[in-house]
Amino acid sequence: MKTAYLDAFKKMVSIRAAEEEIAKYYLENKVMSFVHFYVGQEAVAVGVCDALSAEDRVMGNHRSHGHYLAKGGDLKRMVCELLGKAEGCCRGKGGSMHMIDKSVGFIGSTPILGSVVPLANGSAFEQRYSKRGGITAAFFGDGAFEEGVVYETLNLAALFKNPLLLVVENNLYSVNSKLRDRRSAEHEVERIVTGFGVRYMKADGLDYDDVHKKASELVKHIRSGKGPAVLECVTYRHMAHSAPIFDDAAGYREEDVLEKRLEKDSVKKVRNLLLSQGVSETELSKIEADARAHAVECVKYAAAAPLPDKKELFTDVYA
Amino acid sequence: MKTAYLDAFKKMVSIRAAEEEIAKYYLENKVMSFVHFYVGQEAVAVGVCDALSAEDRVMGNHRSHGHYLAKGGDLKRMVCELLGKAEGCCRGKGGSMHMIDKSVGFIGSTPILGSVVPLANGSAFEQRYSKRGGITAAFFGDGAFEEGVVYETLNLAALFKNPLLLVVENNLYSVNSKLRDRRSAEHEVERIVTGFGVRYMKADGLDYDDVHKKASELVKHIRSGKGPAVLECVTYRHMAHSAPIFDDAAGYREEDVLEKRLEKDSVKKVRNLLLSQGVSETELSKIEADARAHAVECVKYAAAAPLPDKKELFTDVYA
Amino acid sequence: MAERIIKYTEALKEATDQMMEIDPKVFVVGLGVSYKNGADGTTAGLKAKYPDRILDVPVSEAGLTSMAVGAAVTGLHPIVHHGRVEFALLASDGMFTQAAKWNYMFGGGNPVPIVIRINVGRQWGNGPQHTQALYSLFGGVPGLKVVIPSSPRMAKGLLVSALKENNPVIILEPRWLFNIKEDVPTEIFSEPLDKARVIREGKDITVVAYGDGLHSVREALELIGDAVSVELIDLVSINPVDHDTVARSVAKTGRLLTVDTTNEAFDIGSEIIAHVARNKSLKLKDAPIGLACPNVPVPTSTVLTEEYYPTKVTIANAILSALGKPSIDKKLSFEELHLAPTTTLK
Amino acid sequence: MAERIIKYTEALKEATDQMMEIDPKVFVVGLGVSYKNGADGTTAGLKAKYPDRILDVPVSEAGLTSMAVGAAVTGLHPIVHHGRVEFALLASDGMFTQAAKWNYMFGGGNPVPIVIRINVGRQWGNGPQHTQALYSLFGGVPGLKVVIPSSPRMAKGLLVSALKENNPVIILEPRWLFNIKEDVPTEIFSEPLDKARVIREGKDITVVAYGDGLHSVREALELIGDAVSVELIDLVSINPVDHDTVARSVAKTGRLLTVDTTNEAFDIGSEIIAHVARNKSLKLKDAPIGLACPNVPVPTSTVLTEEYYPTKVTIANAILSALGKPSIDKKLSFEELHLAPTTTLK
Ligand SMILES: Cc1ncc(C[n+]2csc(CCOP(=O)(O)OP(=O)(O)O)c2C)c(N)n1
Ligand SMILES: Cc1ncc(C[n+]2csc(CCOP(=O)(O)OP(=O)(O)O)c2C)c(N)n1
Ligand SMILES: [Mg+2]
Ligand SMILES: [Mg+2]
Repeated sequence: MKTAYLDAFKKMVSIRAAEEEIAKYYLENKVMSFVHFYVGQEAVAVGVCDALSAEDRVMGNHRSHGHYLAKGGDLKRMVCELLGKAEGCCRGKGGSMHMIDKSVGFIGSTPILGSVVPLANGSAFEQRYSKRGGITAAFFGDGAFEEGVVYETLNLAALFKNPLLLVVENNLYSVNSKLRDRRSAEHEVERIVTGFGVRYMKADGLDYDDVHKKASELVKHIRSGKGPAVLECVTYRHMAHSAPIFDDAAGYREEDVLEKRLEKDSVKKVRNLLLSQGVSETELSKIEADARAHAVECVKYAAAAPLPDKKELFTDVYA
Repeated sequence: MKTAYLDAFKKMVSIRAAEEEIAKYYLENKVMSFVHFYVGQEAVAVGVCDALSAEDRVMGNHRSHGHYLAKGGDLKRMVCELLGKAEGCCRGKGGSMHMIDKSVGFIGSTPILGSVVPLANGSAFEQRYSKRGGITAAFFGDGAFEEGVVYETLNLAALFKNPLLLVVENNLYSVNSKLRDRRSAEHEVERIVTGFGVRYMKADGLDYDDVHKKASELVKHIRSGKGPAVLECVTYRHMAHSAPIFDDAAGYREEDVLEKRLEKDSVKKVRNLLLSQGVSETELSKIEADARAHAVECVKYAAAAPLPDKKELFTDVYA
Repeated sequence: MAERIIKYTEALKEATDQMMEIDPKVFVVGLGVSYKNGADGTTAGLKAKYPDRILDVPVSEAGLTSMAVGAAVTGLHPIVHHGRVEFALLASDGMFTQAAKWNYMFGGGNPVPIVIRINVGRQWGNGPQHTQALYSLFGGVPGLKVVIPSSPRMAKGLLVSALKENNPVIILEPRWLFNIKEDVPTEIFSEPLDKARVIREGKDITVVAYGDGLHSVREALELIGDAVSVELIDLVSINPVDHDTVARSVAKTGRLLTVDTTNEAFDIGSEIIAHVARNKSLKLKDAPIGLACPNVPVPTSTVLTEEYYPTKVTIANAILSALGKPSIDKKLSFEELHLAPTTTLK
Repeated sequence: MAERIIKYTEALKEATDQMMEIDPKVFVVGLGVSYKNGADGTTAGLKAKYPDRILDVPVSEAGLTSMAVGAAVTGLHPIVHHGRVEFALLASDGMFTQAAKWNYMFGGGNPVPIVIRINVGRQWGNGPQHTQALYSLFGGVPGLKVVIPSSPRMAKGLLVSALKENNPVIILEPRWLFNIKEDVPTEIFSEPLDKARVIREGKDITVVAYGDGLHSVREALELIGDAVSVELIDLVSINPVDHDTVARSVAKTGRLLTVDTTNEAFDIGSEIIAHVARNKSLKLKDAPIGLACPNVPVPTSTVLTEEYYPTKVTIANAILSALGKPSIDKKLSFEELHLAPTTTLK
């Protein structure tokens, strides 16, 4: 068990370090590409991806650095993509909102809210149709969950019994809009989801263990051919919606104020767990330092990496 | 009470007679306009509209002859519209799928499935925003209920507490596609609807009384400012999806085979009720004969009515 | 070889069937495609033959189209069917923002082999919300290939090509042509997706048309007979547009007429004419001419649609007048104006 | 009167505020419109002033847009805000199939007074799925009025007109112009929705542009100085297109350049050039010229977008070369290429 948590800790810490280094780079340089940081939500990506196998597929949304890395995506290629470099995972054409590393089963992220849900359902359709086994997991937010196509997909996925895991990262906001300004007081996600014949569980998205256990249970359900499932993870986004800064001064946050975020921080939680299990502070610090060093190196690498050739503007419109 | 049923009977019979006469005309003439008959579903339109007041508004879908007439729409103008005549309720521009008679609060029907739901929500929004009182009811089918915009609207209407009554006419089919080919076995409309914080009731759509009572209860709920509601009415469509014929030979029907439809026919049910309440056969026959005569007259009128001027092709693109 | 005359819809069905036989990755999703006479006959009988690959679906255009896009991205080759452009518009995201951009936005190596079949345009009684074409939208989004089959043979050949193509192909099928018949090869054959076809050579004027409008031009040419030597081009593809074929013809004839069956604003004719006009090496004898529908929605009453679409008479007279010939005076019957043709092409 | 210099976004906010003051039927719905700096500042501060009329909404573009259409049909005058064309596409049904056709399909007497504001196009880092314009779609659907404000003054005047109009008006707002400043009258004033404006008279060549491209033309004219006498037309409306104003100008200058900031296939330039070409009474001295973006999606990396949009240099050189003048050799800075201009217009 301990090693499992150690592994999760490593992953979470390296996602955190990567984004912190990227944010630093953004603040110090003129980086011309959107960015939505995942800081705070790491337990969700890692908890879910740890419940998946190599042949399973993952898709994401505009905030997918964490999803990509948790599934094993290459950090250098990610940072290169953010900086518009030729070695970027989309050769610089996509930018931060378009993560992809098919070699590890991360098959794409799309920033049109809700769009990933039916697309992932198509991937799951393929897995069932081709009888290849494996499932597809899609990460998206509480805001995206308000798009009609999500409900169409719940129905379609249940009807076809596609092996689809929908992970709703409920970080309380769509940009700065609160849940209560977007849903009635009587709104109950569980009733809706199960009404479509789709299995539902809710997890503490700040608790790796809870996410991982519930994801594992749902993955088992899906693998057994019983159809799709939704895992709603309530979590906190630490940084601004779309900028390399902390935005507490903006004043929209209620529950998730800075001290609460720090207190309930998912990385800290796993760290404390490991300490309580007897892992030494030295070992943990070493993991942190390694992650940091790797992040620093990747950012440095990407900063120095070559730009794509201008002619690539014209390539790949068609396959 | 007796008079209430008599009135409902009159309305249901006149809708039935109108469509039967129109169907006859279609079969005998080359009528170049789509048509979707409502025959069989009359208890829903009349039961719901009887629960509304004059200032309430109604909208419909592609199958809205019954909705239009139940709200008091003019039959002559309706038949003229089907036949593309200048006196049609859309001056011939809309055809059968575009019913409107604003003088009685029937403010439009639209054949893009699901589209009427957010549009009616806009009308309800206006009623609340302008503090004018009144509610808006929208009729649509079980097929349209699969469009994503319906779920977006459930959420929006609940959030804004708009005075909206959504009437789902579940006639078991979308064209000839069965419910079980479109939804998982575990699908439960009630859970979904209430999950959005929207009140839900289910009625026997072949029973005027049941529809009317439940509609009245929901209308009361809505008028009291408690937000939107859904009334699902399970009913039978007697004729083909979109043709002036009976299509039992097509073989797709299961539960709603001809003899079952005749046995459970909603018009017959009210008739029998009235007979049991002591209304005489003579009186009922008189109502039927009057309705038939009116229908025959309206179809005749429309058949002879003038066509629009060709120049009208170019008018009314803009208001 | 003996002639084998089949309808436009049968040609589509045959292409689907034959390609499904050889390619297990192909499947069909769409409302009612599993019916005995599914999708206007274009999937008739296929459910029985391929029970797990002909899939009726809930009325969820966005969800089902993007599901198919996701399946294409992961290796299948879906055919999606939409009965009207207006229904397909609900799936705009999947078509225009996802499928069209997928390979590009992920830097290549991410093909989207999908075929989206959409019925468009003219049919009696459809009215304002069931008859749009929106060609300029389909033509203007890079990353899509968009064709309009003008005959049964083209319908089969283009659908086969679309199913061999590694990119998203949208096939816009004019309902007006569904009952047109033609001798169509029984075996699998392809028609190129991005080439216009000179289907009749001539020297006086180039006429560019597509789909249902092309059929009306064919009829117009019968009316005209030998009075004018017309070079007729079937545009075939509107994304990309094969401007070279048009330019070569116009270089020869010096005159250009485009025939559209959609509203005149931002129609295909404008795109063609603008390219010819910008081409410094082309010198026209006269200003090019565009025929199109008026810039109003399509009404329902037949008396109002009578003068909506260019007819064989208006087309013939546009050609005759361009060459200074006297015009034809012919009144079309109700059937000619409003009922889809059942011609057998030669 | 003293000058009052405000930004494009402030001009939009001011029009909204002033019209909301006098017309209780006006309300605003859109994602984040209630924020302190809502909708890029175009609704900043309005929530506090009109708490029940500035409405943040769930992420449900189709549902909220059609809700607004329904409210318009029943007598209100909504302003809907969409942050990107791609988000607005999810509301295609409400815009193109419902609002655009409502009055027509019900035979008149059914106006749809709604304003739909959509941010379009160019901005660094947006990438392939956040930067389309789809002008030909908006221009090609009868029943809509569609304008593209090219400056703060036009932004205010057109939004005021849109809110006095009894028809659906779509305002396509190029993000690229958001920080442009201009002297804008403080009082309520209208700019006509369907008229192109000759914003500079000239005799050698007519340049037709709109929105962000118009701004680049202004910059190009500064580069050119007096070398060429350019007549510059701000197209303003793409639905309908004011072809008469263009024709009058071209009749005078005999030369035409169109500048588009969207993919070249089915662009606005094609529609303009085709009308000029079809116009028998116009004789051009040279073939018309069209500048536009290449027919590929918009990539993210700045090195790839560098040559995507026509710049002041490419535009200046197109004009100079049309008149046989030597071209300018100027390299643009990173800022000029990628950062939205903050110019104050005179
Ligand atoms: C269809 C669509 N509408 C609007 C947007 C603009 N937008 C980008 S991110 C965002 C908030 C999304 O919230 P959520 O789905 O909860 O994800 P989070 O950002 O909280 O991770 C919005 C509104 C978009 N990208 N797509
Ligand atoms: C968006 C859209 N997709 C498809 C259609 C084609 N269509 C017309 S009626 C119909 C069946 C609708 O079923 P339902 O909503 O249950 O109404 P019913 O016909 O049973 O009354 C379909 C699929 C349409 N009109 N709109
Ligand atoms: Mg969120
Ligand atoms: Mg039904």
